[in-house]
Amino acid sequence: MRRRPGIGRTILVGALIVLILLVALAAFYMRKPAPTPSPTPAPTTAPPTTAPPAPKIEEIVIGMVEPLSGTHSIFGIEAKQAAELIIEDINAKGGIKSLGGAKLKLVVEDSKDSIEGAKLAAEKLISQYHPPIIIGAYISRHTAAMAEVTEREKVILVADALVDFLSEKGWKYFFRACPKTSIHGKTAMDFVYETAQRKGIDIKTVVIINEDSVFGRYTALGAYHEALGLGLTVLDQIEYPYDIADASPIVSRLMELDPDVVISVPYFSDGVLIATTMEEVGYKPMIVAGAGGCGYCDPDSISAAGSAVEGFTQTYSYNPFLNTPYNREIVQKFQERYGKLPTEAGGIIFYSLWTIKEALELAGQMFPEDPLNPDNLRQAFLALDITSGPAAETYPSGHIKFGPNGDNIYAMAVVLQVQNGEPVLVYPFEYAQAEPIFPIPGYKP
Amino acid sequence: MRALEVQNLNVAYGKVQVLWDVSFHVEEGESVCIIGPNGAGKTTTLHTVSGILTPLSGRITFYGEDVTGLPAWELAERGMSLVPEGRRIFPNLTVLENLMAASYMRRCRDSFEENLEMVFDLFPRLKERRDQVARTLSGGEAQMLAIARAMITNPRLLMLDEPSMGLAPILVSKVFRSIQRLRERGVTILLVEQHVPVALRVSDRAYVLENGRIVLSGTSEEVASNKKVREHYLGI
Amino acid sequence: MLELLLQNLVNGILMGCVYALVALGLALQFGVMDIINFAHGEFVMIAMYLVFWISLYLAIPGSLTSLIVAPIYFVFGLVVYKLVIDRIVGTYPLAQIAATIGLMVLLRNLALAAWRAQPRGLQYEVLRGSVTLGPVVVPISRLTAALVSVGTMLALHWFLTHTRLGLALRATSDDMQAASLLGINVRRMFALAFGLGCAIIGIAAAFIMTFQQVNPESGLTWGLISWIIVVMAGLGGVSGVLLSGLILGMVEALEITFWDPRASLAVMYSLFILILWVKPRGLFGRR
Amino acid sequence: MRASDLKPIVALTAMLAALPLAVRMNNYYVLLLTWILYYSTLVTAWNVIGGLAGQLDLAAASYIGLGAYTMGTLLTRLDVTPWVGIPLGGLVAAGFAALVGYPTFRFGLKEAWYALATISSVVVLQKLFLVWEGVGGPEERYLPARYGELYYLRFRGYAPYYYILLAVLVMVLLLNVKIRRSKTGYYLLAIRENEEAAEILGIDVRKYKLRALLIYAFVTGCIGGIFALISGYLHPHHFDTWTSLQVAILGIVGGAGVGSIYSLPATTFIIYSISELLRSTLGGWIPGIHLIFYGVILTVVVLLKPEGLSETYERLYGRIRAALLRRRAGGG
Repeated sequence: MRRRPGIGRTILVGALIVLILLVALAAFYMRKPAPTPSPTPAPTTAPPTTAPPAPKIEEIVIGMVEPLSGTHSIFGIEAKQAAELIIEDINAKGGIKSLGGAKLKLVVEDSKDSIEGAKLAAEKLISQYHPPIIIGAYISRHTAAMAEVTEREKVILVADALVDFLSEKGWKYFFRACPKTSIHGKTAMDFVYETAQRKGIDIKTVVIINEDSVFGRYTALGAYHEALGLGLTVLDQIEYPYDIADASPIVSRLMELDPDVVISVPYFSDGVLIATTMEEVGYKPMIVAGAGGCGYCDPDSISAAGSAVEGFTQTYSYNPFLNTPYNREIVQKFQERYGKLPTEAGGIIFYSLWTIKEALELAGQMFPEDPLNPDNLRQAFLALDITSGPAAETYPSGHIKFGPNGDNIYAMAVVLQVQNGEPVLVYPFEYAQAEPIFPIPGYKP
Repeated sequence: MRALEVQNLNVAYGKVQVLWDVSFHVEEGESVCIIGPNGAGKTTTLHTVSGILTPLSGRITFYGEDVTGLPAWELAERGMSLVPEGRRIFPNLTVLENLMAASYMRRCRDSFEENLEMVFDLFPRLKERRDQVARTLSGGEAQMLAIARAMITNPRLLMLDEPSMGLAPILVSKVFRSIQRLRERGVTILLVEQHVPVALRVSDRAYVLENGRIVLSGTSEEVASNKKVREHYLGI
Repeated sequence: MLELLLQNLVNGILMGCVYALVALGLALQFGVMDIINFAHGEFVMIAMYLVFWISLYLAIPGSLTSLIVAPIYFVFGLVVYKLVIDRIVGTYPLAQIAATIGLMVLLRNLALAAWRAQPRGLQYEVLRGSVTLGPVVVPISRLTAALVSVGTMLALHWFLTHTRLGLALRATSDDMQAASLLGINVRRMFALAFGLGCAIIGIAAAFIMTFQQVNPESGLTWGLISWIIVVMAGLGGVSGVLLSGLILGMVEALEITFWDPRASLAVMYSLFILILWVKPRGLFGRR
Repeated sequence: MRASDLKPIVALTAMLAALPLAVRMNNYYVLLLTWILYYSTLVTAWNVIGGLAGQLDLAAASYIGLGAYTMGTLLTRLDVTPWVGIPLGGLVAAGFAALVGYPTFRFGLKEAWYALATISSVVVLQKLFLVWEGVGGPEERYLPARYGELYYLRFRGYAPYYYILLAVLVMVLLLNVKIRRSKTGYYLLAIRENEEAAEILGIDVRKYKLRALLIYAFVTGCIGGIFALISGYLHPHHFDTWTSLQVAILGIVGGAGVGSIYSLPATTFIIYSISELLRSTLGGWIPGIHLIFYGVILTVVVLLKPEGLSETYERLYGRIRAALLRRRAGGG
């Protein structure tokens, strides 16, 4: 038969291919027991041996992964700018003093706005620069993808993503200074409730509207549970896609439900769309309280929506108007260099990087023989209790202490309100710059 | 004056040559027909003359001007008008819109009203159906519209490709009666037709095209009396 | 519930008119040149940015910029036609699709590089407020956009049926070769159709910007909506496009009223597949 | 199948199998290579529909997402091993492909409608999975972190995935060669050249196009399952239009269906590397430069070299070979 030799050859070649693959796999696993290059010591640092004289560390690489391209690049780029500024500032102020004034070096990688990219970026940072600490990646699912890498390589991950579940995964080397989403939702609800009580106004009903990402949903859930806890009636929770072309169906629905309070978790442009549509159709509830770090009170939103967002509030993880010496200084520097006010994305980086600095400082004191060992570094993070200094001065509650899950126990969000076209701090009341306006202008009972 | 002069035309589709050294001419005011069997290259000849196809070699002169290789729309602007095989009226336009679209060229805009009257006079049927969408016309009406559309452009040479194709015998004679009337008005006509007896009746001279070559030419009477033509095309 | 339905239906009709105008440019190009421009949505997005900047720098309301943007975009259309479309028209269909997809990727990311992902919206606009008609509140900006859409469509319809140039365009769309035999320069008609299609996008963009914002990703949504309308309308002329737009707007409104606002795009595209399935020549198509 | 078809495959396999060792198993490079291999596999599979059948399919992300969700849901809910879940995912993807392909493959329907229907399907599925809380919803669903167990096919490093993908690539390459030599392959090429003529010759256009589509969708669905294993979770963002576009762009630029099948992995390798290089060097100044690059290269190639780059490679290869031979001749 003609075909016989052909089939024989196919089998032969197939077997050959399988063999090659097996050899390659075997080679991979043979290498496995051999010690993988320890991720901790930076190439510039001396090997962390048991040698009694403390190793001289000159430079510590801080890795950063942010979405620098794609839809979320608007946040990533600001985070990168903020990080460059702070690293400069830390170095100018003497670096890590307990490590003999070691300087910090920032290496930024683009997450390409995708999970593959975030993972790739983390691998690249670790294999090329061996940073002991990585900060990033703003988007929660990118952060989660990255955490898989950092946990494996034992690199501390300081997250600037807000979604709750990141701290519920049992990750060992994970820390987050910023308030998580449910705190944002809760803060928005608390603010409305307490303000109403102060003004002696009775509120009963709430409608929560949120964009449909996991971020929007967790924030909304925080507000939802708080509303139930405060004895309010939640009439409905409406989810919508963040890229809606037209907000009028949502506003129509709100008008029909006619709640006292609207808690809104906008993404970005949807917030402006909702506000302008409300103004157009002449509908205003007692208050529209935004939750979740970006939306109604961003400088861009105010300029795009104009009077439509007057009186709207929004929770933030950072307050650019916080009246402390360091915050004033850094906001001014940021404005001078980049020509705009730092918002959420930059602010989180401000205090997260200073927290990292404090942790390194503490590690130098606690473990002078091997401060950059991941487990030692982790101990230092857990032992932190920051109530003063730049980190505290830029953090809403002025207090950072990590719990066992890596979240800040004293996490807090602040509420800004648009008053006369400017965002001002109205909550917590003890820090407030101005009395909240309630109900908002244009409200008709 | 010579309206059209075609010299040594060679045309190919890809690698297949279909016309070999084709030469013929049409005098102003004359009516000439090209006859021949199916697949002889008659339509190809008209397509090449009207600029839809580009020849491999050869020369096409139109009223003394070399127009070889010009695109169809430029030739139309110079007064060449082809009524293509299968009519090709614009199906989604009304009869009147079909005629108006034909007066797009600047040089026939001013005479549009006049020409419109002329074609409605020639084809009163079209006048009745002026607001009807063209795709609802019958075959004969569509052929009349196609000719009328060509007439709107003030042609200095009117080329007709198989006007009798797909028409019932009564309609064929109707169409040829209108061609005859055009001829009487002094329109220069180049006709390609399989229906040889009627074609010879409405033309002054004739060419016979076989297998891509001109095999015979002369006045219509001469061609009609040729023995081979009588046997093959006239069936006598 | 009835009031909400009524309100949403009115919104749907108004948005439907705007959708139809956005799709009209694509429908014109498709009808005349038999080419699907995948970058259509990106054209809309770039036009919206143009409206934003012109309105910002000249300090005029977005609706007025249509007078400037439409001619600019007409020229833009001619340039794109000369550079890209002219080379691919009438070639292998895959090449046509691929080239316009390349254009789409290019424009979207150029916009991202130039303007970042930040949404931009216009603040100053004369068309504000709303009128109340019984239980229904109609925002003036959307009402104007819908009226302008219908007006533009009527104007285009008049142009296509009552001018020689318009007739020549339609003739080209019906039968390219026959048109060229009547002295119509087909390539010039293509360029004209492409330019006109873009000018219509310019008008649409100006009025969309009175109530919408733009970011580099907005193109995808507008593109998909336009494609659905073109498929639905088939080669049904201006009225087919308008009707298809209205149907789409109302389907969206009904979906939002009775199901989940998050699924509206999914429902719209399912409609698209359904039409391809049962009536591939479109609901109003003739050929 | 002939020996001449197999020789390059063996050579390619050996070369690719050695690559991770060449970069000394550095995690970053292995992961980078894994992504390159992932796209190579997708593009080579795409060749069946995009190259041989000449249909511009933009639904790659739909099939990937469906494959990922099928495998992942079975794994997380019912503890079904990926060994079963991956082929099941391929079947689901093929079923969905038939649903979109059947109406649009009728004879004479415009190619553009198919392209539009497929890219729309990605968005539809993304939105539907966002709403469908049962398996989707906006929250990420993580796969069990049972690393190193063959039952779960989860590994901490990337090399195992690299070799799994390599095995898939080899299979897809063989599949391509096999189809091209078969009756189906000849019919597909005939349809691609001239659908009308093929129809007149009595070829059932819809049947063969559908056959190509089903094969392609099945393979892509399987790759989607592997993708979910690598990324470790499920999310509606797996339905990503950019993935679809990227696959089609690489396929067109690589000259799918025209030249040698090896041009596709080669093109993927080159373009992905260049875009990664562009991003890491210029990405700081111009965000998204690597994406602009994709747009430019596609437009330029389609306008100037509509048959893709495969011929260019062949000429280059010929020239290099000639130069080498000359040198050897000169030296010896």
